Amino acid sequence: MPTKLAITGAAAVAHAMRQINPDVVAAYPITPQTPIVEYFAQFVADGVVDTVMVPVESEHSAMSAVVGSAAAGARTMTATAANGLALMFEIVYIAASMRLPIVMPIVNRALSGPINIHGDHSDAYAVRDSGWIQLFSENSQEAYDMTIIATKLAEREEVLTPAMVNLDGFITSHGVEGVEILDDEVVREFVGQWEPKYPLLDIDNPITHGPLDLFDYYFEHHRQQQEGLKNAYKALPEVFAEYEKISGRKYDFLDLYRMEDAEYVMVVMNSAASTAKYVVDELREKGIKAGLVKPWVFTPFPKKEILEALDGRKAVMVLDRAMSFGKEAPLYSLVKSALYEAKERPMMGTYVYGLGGRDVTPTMLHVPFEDAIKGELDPNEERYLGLKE
Amino acid sequence: MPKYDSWKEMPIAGVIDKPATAREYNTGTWRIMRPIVDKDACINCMQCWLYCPDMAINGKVKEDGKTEMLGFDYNYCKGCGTCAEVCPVNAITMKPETEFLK
Amino acid sequence: MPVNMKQLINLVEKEDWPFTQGHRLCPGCNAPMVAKWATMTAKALGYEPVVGAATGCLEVSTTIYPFTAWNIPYIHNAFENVAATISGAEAAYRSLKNRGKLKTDKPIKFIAFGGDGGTYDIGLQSLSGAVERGHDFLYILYDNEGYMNTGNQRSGSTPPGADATTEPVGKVKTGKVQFKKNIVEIIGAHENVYAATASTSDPFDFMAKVEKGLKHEGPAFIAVLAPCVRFWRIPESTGPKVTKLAVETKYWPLYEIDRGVYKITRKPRNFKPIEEYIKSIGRFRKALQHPEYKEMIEEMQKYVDTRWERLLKLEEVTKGMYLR
Amino acid sequence: MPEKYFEIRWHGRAGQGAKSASQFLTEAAVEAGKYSTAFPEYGAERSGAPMKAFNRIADVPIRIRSGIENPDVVVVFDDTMLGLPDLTAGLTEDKLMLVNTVMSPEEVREKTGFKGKIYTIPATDIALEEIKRGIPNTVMIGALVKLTHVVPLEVVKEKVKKTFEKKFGPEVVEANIRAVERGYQEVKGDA
Repeated sequence: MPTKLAITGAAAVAHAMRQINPDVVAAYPITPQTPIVEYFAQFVADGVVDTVMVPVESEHSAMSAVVGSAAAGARTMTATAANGLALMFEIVYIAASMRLPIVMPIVNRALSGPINIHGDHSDAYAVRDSGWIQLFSENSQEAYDMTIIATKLAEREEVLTPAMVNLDGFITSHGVEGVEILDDEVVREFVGQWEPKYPLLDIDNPITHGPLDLFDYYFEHHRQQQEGLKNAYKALPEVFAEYEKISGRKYDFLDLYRMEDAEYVMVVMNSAASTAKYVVDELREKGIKAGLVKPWVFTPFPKKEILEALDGRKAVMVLDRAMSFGKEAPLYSLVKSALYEAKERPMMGTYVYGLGGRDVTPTMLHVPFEDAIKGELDPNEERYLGLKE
Repeated sequence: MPKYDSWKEMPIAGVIDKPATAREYNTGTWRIMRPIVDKDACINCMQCWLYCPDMAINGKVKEDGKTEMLGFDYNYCKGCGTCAEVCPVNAITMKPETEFLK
Repeated sequence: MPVNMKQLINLVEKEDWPFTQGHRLCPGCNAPMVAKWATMTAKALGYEPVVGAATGCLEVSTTIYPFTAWNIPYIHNAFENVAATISGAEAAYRSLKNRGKLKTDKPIKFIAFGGDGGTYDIGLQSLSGAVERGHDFLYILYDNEGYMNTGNQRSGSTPPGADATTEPVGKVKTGKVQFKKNIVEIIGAHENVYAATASTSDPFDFMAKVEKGLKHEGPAFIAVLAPCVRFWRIPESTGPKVTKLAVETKYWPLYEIDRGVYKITRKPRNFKPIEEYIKSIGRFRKALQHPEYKEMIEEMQKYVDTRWERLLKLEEVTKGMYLR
Repeated sequence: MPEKYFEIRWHGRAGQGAKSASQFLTEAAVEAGKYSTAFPEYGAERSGAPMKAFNRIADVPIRIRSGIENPDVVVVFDDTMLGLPDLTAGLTEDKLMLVNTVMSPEEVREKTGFKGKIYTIPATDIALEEIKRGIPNTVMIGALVKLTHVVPLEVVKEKVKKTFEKKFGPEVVEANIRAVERGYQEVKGDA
């Protein structure tokens, strides 16, 4: 029987890790990811899991060590945030290219500077092209679920691509709420055992990992990586369906909230979507046909699903918790691009919110809807919610 | 060594799924000086075997327990001359490859 | 008993070279000697070596896809992180073994290779972290005193006056002025480690140290002076000859720091002046023409003399005082 | 309108336990079958700096993730903070304030200027008597439960037992249950 625990998002993720029971975890603490590592280290110290924990001296070494470990053939996890992810950056790409199914919770935090420890999505966007699967979670429950889902997905042979599970710093990671934890055996059976294809430690079949790959084959290997992501896209509905069977919770590429007849649609990821749902409810009470689309999956980007969800709506307001300096905001540009093929293109607006943990209130989230209702959206004007203008 | 014509055929991740495939690449073509051993002078001390950076010298331990230098593998010998340099009895000489063009 | 020549030849006859022909390092390069000796020693001792390499000549030239000169498991990740990478693999080994998931019972040993760039400079943190954590691995530094893979740029290992493209000898400068970082003492200071120097002039001294390092339960580190014949501007065949001179001039003393205990493993009877070593290497030719370099050579002579005296005293003082 | 959540804002000094108290309340609320969230406001505070923590409690899933601007209750952990304008921000006159202090509600009103209902409880003193340590958490929760009924007293006591039994043993459990009860009984108001 699943148990409901009132715990933080960090603890929820640590519980998922405990149940996934990785062979190796190599990690370095960074606010606000630290409690994940701390909880897991306590599980190790108490003998609740027999995972080998490598308390490395930096995130760079964390990602390097998990590459070594996963290449060796071990189920391997780490976790990080913001500047830690930035320090890993080079090896984040290498992990994906080496097709190692590492699972890494990212507790989203602003990338400096000036230094800030609070939540935004600049870290996740910074690695959007690194070749990792990127899943997002609105709350602790979803962070827990996505960690388990990511493991199953990443290790599928046709996928073999590492996966990040994003949860908002502090808001999700440090907030306490009720989370339904599945039985250990149920999770263990769900994720099963990973059978690595090219384990380094298979000394009877010595192989070479990470060769020099010049102009004659590098291109082909990257084409294969693209195939891995395409396969992840194909596999996701299946993995979601399997997860629904054990948990009763239904996931998809997109969380569609009150979308059946929605005319004014907000697109937003992670915890702000939760507050936005409240705002949608408020607007619905007033008879306004508001709706919300929350991508659970960012990479592989569900372009087709976005198109289907948004084609023919009156207005689409995309909210990004990061800026892309000198360019349109990341989620906005992708959503806009997806709508190129729309039969009836909606009005569009782009809003940046919540940078560096700036609080996101219902009042703020009403603004894009109001703009849309007044017909005042401008697809070329980036607007800011809660900015001291 | 397979030559891959399509990304679909290749092992993923850039993995080279077989060991020692470099043997199919003959570094002997790089050579401009060729080591020649005078087996009468050679004392089979195997210093050349030990030092050769290209594993291009063959050797064995005979039944009587003595070691024997078995000559060069010109498929791989790059002609660096380290063997000649370390030979304690000067049994190896380096000769220009041009002398062997016939 | 340290490994001997017959053991090595028998091994190759029976099991083949662990590091094989067809690699594309320069003729006369000393790096493949180091790779060959280390992996053969491990094999001859009955271990299964699993190798990691930092980006560098040895890595680039031995694994040009789809060719590999490695007959044993090998992994390359990046330039600065071979120690962390191999520490992950070693952790995986412990975990999989505990959990009964390994397909073999043969004892696996992890060997990481790095050049001086990946060890003294960009990879030092990763190495220090892995050593401090006590992973069971042997790190072998092939020290050719510069970023030779990319064309002779300066590293923390480049000696004073050695011409390097990023700190060249010029009209008003004699090239690099700093002495080599003392990497062996830096790693030796981690205390739970077996650390040593070695030279391509003395393979059996090196292989004895490889054996000690592999048998030491925990991290081990060997810095091998291994010339880049090309950028040292020395004849292709003379790498080991030049490193012999390095040992004989106290430029590169052969010693070990075993958990804090110093031991000089080769004590030459007569020392030669350091100038002789410097003059044997073309890389110093430009600096040698500089009037100011004479003073630098004198300083270096003083330094190597003092260091030698210091080593002798450390050997005496630390005798039997194992720290861990 | 969508269902209204019951919202609590805690004011304390970093290290005093307001964050733990808010988390405990959410744990108890979840135990009682309700939906609840608890989250602190983090800066770079070190021990002693004024800080806030929040609770939302409802019978429906909690959607809003922002800080609480218009609380139903403000809980003050430390009466030396009473002059701070933050305490009454967004707190309308129909709401209530609960303060850990030996002062009377009238005195608190004087210091804060708050016109709504004010309740006081000498939680630190009670904690010192019962738990032998000046940790006001459980006393404050007892008082809060009395005033708001957000969670049944029995569930709180059960949760105290669960939380403290494993780590600290039955004596600590008993002491904390007495602390909850005294908070429940001894809280007093001026209206």
